Amino acid sequence: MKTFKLAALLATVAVPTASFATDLEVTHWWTSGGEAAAVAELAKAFDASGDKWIDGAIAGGGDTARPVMISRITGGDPMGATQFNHGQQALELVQAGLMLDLTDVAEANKWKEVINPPSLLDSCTVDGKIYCAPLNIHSPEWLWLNNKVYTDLGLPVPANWNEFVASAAQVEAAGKIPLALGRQPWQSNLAFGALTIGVGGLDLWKSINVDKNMDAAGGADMLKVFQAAADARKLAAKSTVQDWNQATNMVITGEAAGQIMGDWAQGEFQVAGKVAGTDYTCLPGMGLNAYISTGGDAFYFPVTGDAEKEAAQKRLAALLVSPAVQVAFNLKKGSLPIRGDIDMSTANDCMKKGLEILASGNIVPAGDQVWSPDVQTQLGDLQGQFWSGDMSAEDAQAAYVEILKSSM
Amino acid sequence: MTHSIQVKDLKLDFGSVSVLKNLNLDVAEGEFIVLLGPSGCGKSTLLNCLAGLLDITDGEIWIKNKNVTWSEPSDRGIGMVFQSYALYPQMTVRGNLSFGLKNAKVPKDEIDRRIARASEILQIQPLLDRKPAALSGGQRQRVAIGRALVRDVDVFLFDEPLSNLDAKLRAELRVEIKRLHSRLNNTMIYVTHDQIEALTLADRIAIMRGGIIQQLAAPQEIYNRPVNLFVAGFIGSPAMNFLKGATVDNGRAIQVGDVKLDLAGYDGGQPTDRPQAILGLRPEHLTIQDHAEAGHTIPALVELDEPMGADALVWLQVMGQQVSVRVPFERRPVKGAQVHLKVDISKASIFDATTELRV
Amino acid sequence: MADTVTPRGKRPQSRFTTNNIVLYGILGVMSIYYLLPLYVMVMTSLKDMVEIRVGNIFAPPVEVTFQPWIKAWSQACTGLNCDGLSRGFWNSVMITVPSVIISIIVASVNGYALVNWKFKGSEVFFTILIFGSFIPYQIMLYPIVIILRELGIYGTLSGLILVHTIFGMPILTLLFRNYFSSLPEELFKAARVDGAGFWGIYFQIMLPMSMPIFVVALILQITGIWNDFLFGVVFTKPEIYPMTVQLNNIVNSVQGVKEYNVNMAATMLTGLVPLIVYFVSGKLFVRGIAAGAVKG
Amino acid sequence: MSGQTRPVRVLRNLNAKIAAVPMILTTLVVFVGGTIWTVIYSFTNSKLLPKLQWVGTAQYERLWNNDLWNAAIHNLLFFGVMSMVFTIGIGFLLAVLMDQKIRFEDTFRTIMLYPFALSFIVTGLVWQWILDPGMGLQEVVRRMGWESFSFDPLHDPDTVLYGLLIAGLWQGTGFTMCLMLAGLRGIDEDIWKAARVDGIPRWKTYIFVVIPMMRPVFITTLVLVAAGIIKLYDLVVAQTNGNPGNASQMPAMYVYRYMFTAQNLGQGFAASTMMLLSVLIVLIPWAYLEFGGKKRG
Repeated sequence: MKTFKLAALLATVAVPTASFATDLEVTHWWTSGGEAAAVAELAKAFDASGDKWIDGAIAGGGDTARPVMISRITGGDPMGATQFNHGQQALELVQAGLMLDLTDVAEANKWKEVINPPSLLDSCTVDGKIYCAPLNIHSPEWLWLNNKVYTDLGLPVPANWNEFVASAAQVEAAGKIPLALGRQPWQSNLAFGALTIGVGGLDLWKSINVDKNMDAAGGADMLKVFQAAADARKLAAKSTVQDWNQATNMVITGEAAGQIMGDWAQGEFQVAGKVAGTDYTCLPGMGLNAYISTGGDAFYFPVTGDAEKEAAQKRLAALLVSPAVQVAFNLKKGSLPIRGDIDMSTANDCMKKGLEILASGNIVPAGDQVWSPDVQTQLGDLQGQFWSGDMSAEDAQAAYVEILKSSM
Repeated sequence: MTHSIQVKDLKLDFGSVSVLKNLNLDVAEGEFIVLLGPSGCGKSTLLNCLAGLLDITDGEIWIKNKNVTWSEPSDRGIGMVFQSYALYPQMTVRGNLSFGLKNAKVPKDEIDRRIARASEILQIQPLLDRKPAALSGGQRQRVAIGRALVRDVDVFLFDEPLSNLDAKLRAELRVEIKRLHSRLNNTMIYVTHDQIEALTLADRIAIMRGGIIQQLAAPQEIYNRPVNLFVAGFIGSPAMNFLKGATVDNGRAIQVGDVKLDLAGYDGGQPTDRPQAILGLRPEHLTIQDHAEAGHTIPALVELDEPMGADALVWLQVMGQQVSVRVPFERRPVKGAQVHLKVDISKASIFDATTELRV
Repeated sequence: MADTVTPRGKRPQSRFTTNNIVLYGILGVMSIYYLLPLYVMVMTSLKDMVEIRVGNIFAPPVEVTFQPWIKAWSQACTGLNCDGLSRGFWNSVMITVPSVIISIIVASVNGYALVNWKFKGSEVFFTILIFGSFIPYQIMLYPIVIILRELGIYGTLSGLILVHTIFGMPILTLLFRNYFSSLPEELFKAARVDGAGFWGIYFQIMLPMSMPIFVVALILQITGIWNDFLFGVVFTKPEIYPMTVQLNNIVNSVQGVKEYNVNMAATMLTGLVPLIVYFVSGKLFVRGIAAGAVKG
Repeated sequence: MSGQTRPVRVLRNLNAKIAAVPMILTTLVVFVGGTIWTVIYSFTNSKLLPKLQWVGTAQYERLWNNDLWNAAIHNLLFFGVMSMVFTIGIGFLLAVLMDQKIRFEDTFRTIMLYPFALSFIVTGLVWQWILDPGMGLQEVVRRMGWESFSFDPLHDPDTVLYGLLIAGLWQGTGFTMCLMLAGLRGIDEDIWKAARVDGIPRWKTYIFVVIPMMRPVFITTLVLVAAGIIKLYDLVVAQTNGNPGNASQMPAMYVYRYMFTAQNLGQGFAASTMMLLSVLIVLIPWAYLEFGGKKRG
């Protein structure tokens, strides 16, 4: 153990060490324009340190990529490093001893002190040991608006969800789709989550999702949220695209007025050359409650049994959390950094809003952190059905409570 | 005489169905045995067992005094000829003839010698480099026989070899097979459902039914003294006439309807009295005459006749039963005539109606 | 075998009978249905994005561009790799060739053994095999991962070949079994009397007679394995990912707007090998099926 | 080998048995073994990794109470029946047309068969696109002047399965046509002569004489088509991804989704087991008819 610690220490202290050159295959599902640009920053930094980043991108989102990753790890042919979302997705792999213990790297680089919010590191911790390197924070509760759509109609750009709904009829009358929505279940679930915080408020959200208060889930306040969602689905009725970034693109091109999507949508606006504040507007917490939840991505490092690889894995883990990489990556990705001690002054308007909220501490854990993938999937299925069908708010709420109860 | 083939207590079951039942067969060297029977009687199955193409359930098979029950087909010293010729379509005639020899690692010059001899015997020399598709049916079957011939074996197995040929070719090849047998003088087992082939070729015929050999005997014996009703009815064309009756007078006579026929001279000893007997009469052993002879004739009514070239088959009504008689064409009686049939009792067969056995 | 595929039925007397108009009318309409997607694919792949956005999908390109094809082949990105489909082409060849050959050999021997060398329980195995053809592949992923891991060939080319052989086995064995049982049994018997053994009969008698069915099997397997995405992505690693994985990456990794022209070009490039196989050997395919594949 | 002693049963035709080893291993280890493994773990609460923590039939109870699963089963049944009827119906009809001594038979056949060379993913994508209301068929017809024309099957829960059907038939009917054509050409010419002598109309001959004679072809086709339907996954994922709502969800998608996305292997395995069970229910009578009744004699 001692020698490993030493090696890790050496690796993190003396960064460009060509003598250590090792190939590491890294799998992830970041393939959209903004995502790919951000990954390139990681690869660049890793290659610059003398090792080699072998890119194993699998397109089609986490649902396509995760089976491949899990199969390869359990099949005994693991990659060097792999992306998972913060939370419980990789928990069992860690428990089965398939993931590399990064505690020494974390201690050497003082992760406990620099990583903010600390809950991110908690998601990586199993039995007091640290198994993943958090990379970024994504908050899903944002409303994205195309300014031009509103100025063309002579309307003020809405400042929150309520104003957005109020102006929707005029937008629709102009032949535009008020709300863009991709038809994958997780996107409906995300929109619903955003409405819960925006319309229902943070306390309601916390009591259901953190305190698991089922009375609140079945209560009248929550019904209002479902009714708001039922109204929202009418606004999105004409949006038939599948992928989130196709929906984002509808907003960018002015085909649609707005979209509820995570902060990663910003990367798409950026790639399209749009300027925050002028071309588009972003409203964290739907403009109603300036809270964000701290989902995001982390990298896990499967056990390979190869000392040389292991050393390289630890070098990569340290690198991902390092300040320079954090800045470069998150600026491209549009996500928030996982440490508060770095200079993000080049960030654009939207990202700055996020950074402010983050600094103010108005944060809640992400769905992936409080619910198992099983529950998340079922909620996604429910919302997918709700948003594209004519299920009543009452029925949907009943099913919602049922799913949450079944997990407890 | 040495045994060429011995089958001892052969049994073969397919699942719960018993196909061959405790079958015994002794074949002398050089003998020509025909297995004859209706389809499904087990004759081809028996041949396949002899060839080793079917695993038997119980019993033993000996060929040339060697127990070959579990030997590979190629190690049994047999050659086989199939109904569909079974020539390998992608090989030339020469390739077909030499395939088995090459498998047996026979030297090249020996192969050439044997092919030359076989093709000379069967007169297929001009065909040696052709593919089977370019041959006529008769030629194909010659090649198929040649394939057995080159193996230089003691036993030939024929599985309905002539069934796919037209009548004329069939007759030609039948003679050729007979000639082949007399020239080579090896043992031949020949399966057919055609009794003409059986009668013309066989030294002995084995008539089979239901997996059992009913009678194994020389053709004339089978023709004249069929062991039971089935054999009697199966052999002979046109088929034997059967008249229901009863043996009376301590077996000295047979009562058919209100006519009593004298049994003196019956080939088979004195039958005891049986209330249920069947009189078997071949059409060629009856003569039509216009007067009655007590104890030797039966009255009959002419119904119709079938001309058959030199002969004609006359169908008559005898006490409510159908009887056919073969007569020279020019001596056939007129339709509707009342005649008398003279019975040659020395060539008749009498069967017990319950056991169906000849008495 | 050729004589089994001549058309039957009455030859229409003249060219313009009502029957004929109806006959060719239906065939013509159906042909449009079958050709429409191909037409759309080709036309779209030759347009630039501007034209796609304004025009309709059935209109031919105003200005023909081969840029989408070039991009699909050698420039499209997945993550950091921007070398298009070209990367996967040779991988697909390397996966397809041995997988096709091995799966066909195994299945043809199976079919032959099932018809001519029945042993106790052989029909039971065959029934289970047919049952296997109904099992959705997704269900078997986990057990297969475990099997490959235990064999130590997870993530290797041999592992993938094994998987293709296993999942190709049911349908191929069915085809070969049906074909071999349509061959005269007496040929097999004659060869046994001639002293040929299991392999001797297979190679010298059966194989030379089985070209039609081998063509069918070849076509089915080339198509199936070349088009496979699931096994390719789950059971191998990036160095040997087949072309379909790149296709999925190109089609599914959206950089802003969907580049339909590149997607269509990529789709056709990926489908080119099986398409060529069909265009070239379609006639043999029907002939092979006619020659016994469908006789029960 | 000596001919006198009965060889040990197992060693008889040893080569044939050795040659069958791959098949035996595949059936026993992969199909039987994998199935049993799946069934066993369907009674556990395995999440991401298989673990033997028994939960009895809880996974099944949850499964049958799940709207998505029930919708998927319903969709599969509907799509399966439609697909089977139309694939075989159209395949047969086309084969009959192709069998009328037509000109350009090769061309027509190639046109009908080529979609079979393309993967379901490609098929799904292309048809998704053609059926897209914004730029596909509907838009083109509208631009030609028929403003009120509406054809948008993929975004209406009531019609989405027909949208899938259009794509599925496009891909599969050519192959079925080939099977049927092969079957038609295997029918004795004398049958046609006999039917004509008897004065039976052609369509009657097809229905009452030819189709019964083609029973083996229909069975083979049915097996192939049914196997494809139950496995249906790629096409739906590419074309509709189960949308709108659950209107085009399929059981195989549910299985995959719960095994990997939801990381609830137990639930996925329970769904797999139900699928396998339904396959068995269909296959066992067929296998019994096919192999149980007849014996070689």
